[in-house]
Amino acid sequence: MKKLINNIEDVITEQMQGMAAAHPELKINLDPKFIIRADSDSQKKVVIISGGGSGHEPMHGGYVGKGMLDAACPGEVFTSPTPDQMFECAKAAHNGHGVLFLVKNYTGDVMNFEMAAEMLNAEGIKTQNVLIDDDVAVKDSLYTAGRRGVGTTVIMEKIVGAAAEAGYSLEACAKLATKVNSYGRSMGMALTSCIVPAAGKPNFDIDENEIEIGVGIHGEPGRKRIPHTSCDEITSILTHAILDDGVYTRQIREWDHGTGNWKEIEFTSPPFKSGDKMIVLVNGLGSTPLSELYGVYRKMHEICEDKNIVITRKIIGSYITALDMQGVSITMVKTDDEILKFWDAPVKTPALRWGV
Amino acid sequence: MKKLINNIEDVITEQMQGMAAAHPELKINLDPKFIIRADSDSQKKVVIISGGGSGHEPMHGGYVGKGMLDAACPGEVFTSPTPDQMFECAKAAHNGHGVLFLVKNYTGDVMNFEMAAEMLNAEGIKTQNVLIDDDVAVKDSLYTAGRRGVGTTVIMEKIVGAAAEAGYSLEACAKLATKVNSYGRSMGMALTSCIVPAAGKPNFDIDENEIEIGVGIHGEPGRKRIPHTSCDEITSILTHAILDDGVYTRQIREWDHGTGNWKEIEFTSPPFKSGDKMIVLVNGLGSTPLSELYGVYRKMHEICEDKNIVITRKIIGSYITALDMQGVSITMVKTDDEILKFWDAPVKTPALRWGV
Amino acid sequence: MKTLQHKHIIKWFELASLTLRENKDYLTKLDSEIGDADHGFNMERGFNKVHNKLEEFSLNTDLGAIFKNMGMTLISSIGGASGPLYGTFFLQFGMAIVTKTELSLQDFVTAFEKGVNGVKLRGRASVGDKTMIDVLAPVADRLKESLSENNTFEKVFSDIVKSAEKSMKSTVPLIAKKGRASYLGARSVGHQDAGATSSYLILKSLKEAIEE
Amino acid sequence: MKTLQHKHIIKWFELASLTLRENKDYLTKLDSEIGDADHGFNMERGFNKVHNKLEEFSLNTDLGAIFKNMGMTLISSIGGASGPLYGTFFLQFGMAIVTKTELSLQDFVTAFEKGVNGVKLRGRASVGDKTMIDVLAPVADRLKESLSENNTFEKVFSDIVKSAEKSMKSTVPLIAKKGRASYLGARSVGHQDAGATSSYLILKSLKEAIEE
Ligand SMILES: Nc1ncnc2c1ncn2[C@@H]1O[C@H](COP(=O)(O)OP(=O)(O)O)[C@@H](O)[C@H]1O
Ligand SMILES: Nc1ncnc2c1ncn2[C@@H]1O[C@H](COP(=O)(O)OP(=O)(O)O)[C@@H](O)[C@H]1O
Ligand SMILES: [Mg+2]
Ligand SMILES: [Mg+2]
Ligand SMILES: [Mg+2]
Ligand SMILES: [Mg+2]
Repeated sequence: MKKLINNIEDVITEQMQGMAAAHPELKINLDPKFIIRADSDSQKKVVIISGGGSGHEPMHGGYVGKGMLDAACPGEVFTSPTPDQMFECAKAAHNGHGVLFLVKNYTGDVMNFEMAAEMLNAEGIKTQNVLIDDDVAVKDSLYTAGRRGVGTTVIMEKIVGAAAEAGYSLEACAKLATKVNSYGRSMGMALTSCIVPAAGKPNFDIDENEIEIGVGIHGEPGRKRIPHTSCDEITSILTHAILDDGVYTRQIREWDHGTGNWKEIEFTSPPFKSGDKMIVLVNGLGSTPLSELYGVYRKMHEICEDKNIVITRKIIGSYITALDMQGVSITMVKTDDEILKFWDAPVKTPALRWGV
Repeated sequence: MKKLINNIEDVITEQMQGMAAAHPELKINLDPKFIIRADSDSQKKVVIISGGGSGHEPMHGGYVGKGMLDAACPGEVFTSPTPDQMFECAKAAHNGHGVLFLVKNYTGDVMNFEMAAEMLNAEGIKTQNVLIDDDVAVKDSLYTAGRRGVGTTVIMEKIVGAAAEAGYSLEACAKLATKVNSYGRSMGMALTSCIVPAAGKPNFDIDENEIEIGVGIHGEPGRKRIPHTSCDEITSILTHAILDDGVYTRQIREWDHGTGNWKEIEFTSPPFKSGDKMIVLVNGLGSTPLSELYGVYRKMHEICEDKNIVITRKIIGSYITALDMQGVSITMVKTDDEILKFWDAPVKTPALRWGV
Repeated sequence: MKTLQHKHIIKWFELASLTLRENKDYLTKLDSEIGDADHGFNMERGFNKVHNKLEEFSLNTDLGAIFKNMGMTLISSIGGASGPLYGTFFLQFGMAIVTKTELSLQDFVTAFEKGVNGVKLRGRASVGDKTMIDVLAPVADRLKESLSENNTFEKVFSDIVKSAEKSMKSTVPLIAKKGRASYLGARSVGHQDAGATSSYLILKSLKEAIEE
Repeated sequence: MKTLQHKHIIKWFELASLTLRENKDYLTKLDSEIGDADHGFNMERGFNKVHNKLEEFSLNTDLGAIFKNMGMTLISSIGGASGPLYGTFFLQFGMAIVTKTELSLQDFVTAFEKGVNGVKLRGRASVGDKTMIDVLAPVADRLKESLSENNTFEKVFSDIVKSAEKSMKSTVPLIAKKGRASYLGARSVGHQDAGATSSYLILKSLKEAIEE
């Protein structure tokens, strides 16, 4: 393993110190670990917090700032942060208008954020969790932990962050986030695995002439392994998996502020259809050159034109990675006026910046 | 070799088609290849054009847009573009106020851009070339092709692009570019080599426990190979190489519009000194996770504080890569009021965007 | 041995910390095959924190408080799936034995069951889903049975370790339905679940703690 | 053979294209050791374009025009360092023989010298800098000497190929002072220069072109 690091135990701490030195507009707390807007004390708005394992750069610290996240809780590499971390972070950011946790649907993240929400609600800090479960590589939710949260996360953070900035209430933010989730679909593939510093070697072995289709963002093997093929073919597999995905229904848990407990609700994502207007993310998983992402965009754009899917906005780059994995994921989020307005709103974070 | 590509011969063309599909604000010409602002016809300003081998992403196409480049000429991967390409590109962009070519100091780039400048000046299109030669890994200019052009390129493109947008003349733009070059220094290192699609294998072999110090951006071996060491040590080597670099003097060729020929002039970069205010670029060479760049930033910041070097602006990310090379380079450009003003000016390109 | 004493609990936590540290690479390897290759690191991180608290635990006679502190320590240091699950287990275990200074077999069985129920509520896994529940739930059942058998702790713990080992191995042919491994569908077959393995190791430490 | 004729030139360009294609990997490998691993691709790309023009060249009797066209073709298709250099060589060569339809040895020598001077002006390299000039400049000298020796083209070309081969090999122990290899300083020692090698291959094709 070759990495630009010192001691493995200090990696996250030192990288956060680097962030602190580079971004005086952020405040970095090291124990417990969280990253928060330096101007958070003066805010009067719903607080939007995300978090998850480290290694999905620039998530989430890179998305903290005006118009996006108020704070982020980084866990160890690929490991969910802990409830006490989220609790302290939310308490530091909270300014009386409630807390919305944006949670990627992984068993660990879900459970830790649920515990944090329980703790905060018990303290009288109104907290709601919204899940992102957009990865169509996971087919059913009955025999699995449900679809993983991947690329839609970035888009949701931008949109809901802007809505909170615009004065949306906690309920309205949660409703918008839930809508974005039901409108979002992603699919990824990997050419190589990645190396977690603590492990020191790739998570899985893969031949020079094989690729993994349907991977998430943790260097885990995907749905299936196929012979390496052309950019067009790969793009076609990913794009069709997204566009042809049917209705997706699952049970999710939502905090009921009335009863003070979780309630299970059924939740459905309608399939995409001709004429839909999309925000598209063509995402590099870490080591894929930007030029190759443009190669992917070319073919995806062609397929979308064929199917009368309209790409209204797009970002192309490494926005949610799996450390140094080589691969790509495509995310599409259906838009409407509300979503588009908040997507276009100004944002100023280390990793996403426009309009200011 | 595992890449997201179709046929090797079509790689650059198809990736440019992807850019065209993604960025309607750019116009993409395929024969010869160049990328130009779609609104270039309505401009009334000096035209700033850069170009070079492909693979140094997001250079240069990603930097075409308001407040930065008017056009870019991509060559084959790691190979300078050709004079006819630059000639057609400049003619398409030119609007009567002259053309400034920003040229990285590599034998191929220099000769091809010199030929293009000769052709354009012969046609009555006033053209000037400014070199970037900022890589302190190359010690002397007497027994080498001179210092390579690396990270300062990005910073120069931003600053001179803003100056042209503000109405600077060709002479004033060239003077400013020359100043930025004399104020800029870079140094890079690699953990791995990179794979050029046409070659299909790494440019050099390097052991699991070795690193290359003083590499450029072409996957070529560097000044020396040393045992792999800590992030702090590596950062320290790079930072000190930049800060301790002495006066650098070399001969450069400048087009003399009077005589209609090249003239050789001596050109000097003063060393950095305590109190200097810097724009800093901590640059990933392709496959280095952003988090590791923050680890590098942390140590570099510490050294700068010790030496009373003031970091006034910074960008951290992959801004000038060597395809999928793992490694990092540090660039520092000394600032003054003029430079800082144009750095902060609005920019809107696919890869760099603020203030709009 | 008729009751489980303070020193046994301290020994248990100590031995569990050591075993998990020793098996860090093994657990991580299991997790790398069908998960994300961190279970060993996660368990080591959490139980190192527990190990650092052993002195503090020694001075506290309230076993309920110790177990709750142990649970909170795991929750706040592990993260991932195993953090809240093992954390909940020990937290709920502690809630069942507040202020007790020693545990009868009945106490132990009740607390263990409460712990397992906490894990089930939090993670919503059932036996056969290829998780730690595949080890913990049968052990809870076995413990309940043992109450009528009037056996010693030695015999009971020796029994449950055997049961745990069998359950752990029984996860190999299963298709995972919870946790990360579930994403692999049929590709998860043929691999032993990491969390089931760490559960087995923790129970083995319990047995060893009363042997010494 | 007293004059170099149109068909010889066409044959030369044809053989050069084939040889450079065959040696693509070899040239790239040499360039990978102390350069950026593209010289073979660059030469192949340029000479493929030349190859595509052979029919057009066949119909044109003006050798000067053919050489200039050839030079422009290389300039506009190679890029890198070798594009302008080889392009300039053939362009300048053509300038020296405008409207000629066949070349005497004197014509050839003058044109060759003009070509080499163009390369020197453009690249500012001297003999010993470990570049194509190490092959081209001594060949230009050898050609000038041959004028007084009253030799056949066959003998002259056979001589210069021998000289070129020797010069090419003589680049191995040198420290590069121009081009990318110069960045390596002493680490460039022990490797043969890629451009010197392609120059040798082009000259070898010339010799073969008049043999057939
Ligand atoms: N819903 C669940 N209920 C019970 N145990 C689970 C559940 N999900 C996962 N596990 C257990 O957690 C283990 C993985 O733990 P760990 O690797 O530390 O966390 P993560 O999966 O977040 O990386 C699995 O091997 C499995 O035994
Ligand atoms: N200044 C120069 N003068 C003459 N020849 C040069 C000069 N610089 C480089 N060369 C030749 O060019 C060759 C490299 O060509 P090529 O690999 O195609 O271009 P690049 O170096 O741009 O990748 C070198 O091997 C050397 O022979
Ligand atoms: Mg994990
Ligand atoms: Mg090259
Ligand atoms: Mg795991
Ligand atoms: Mg080369």
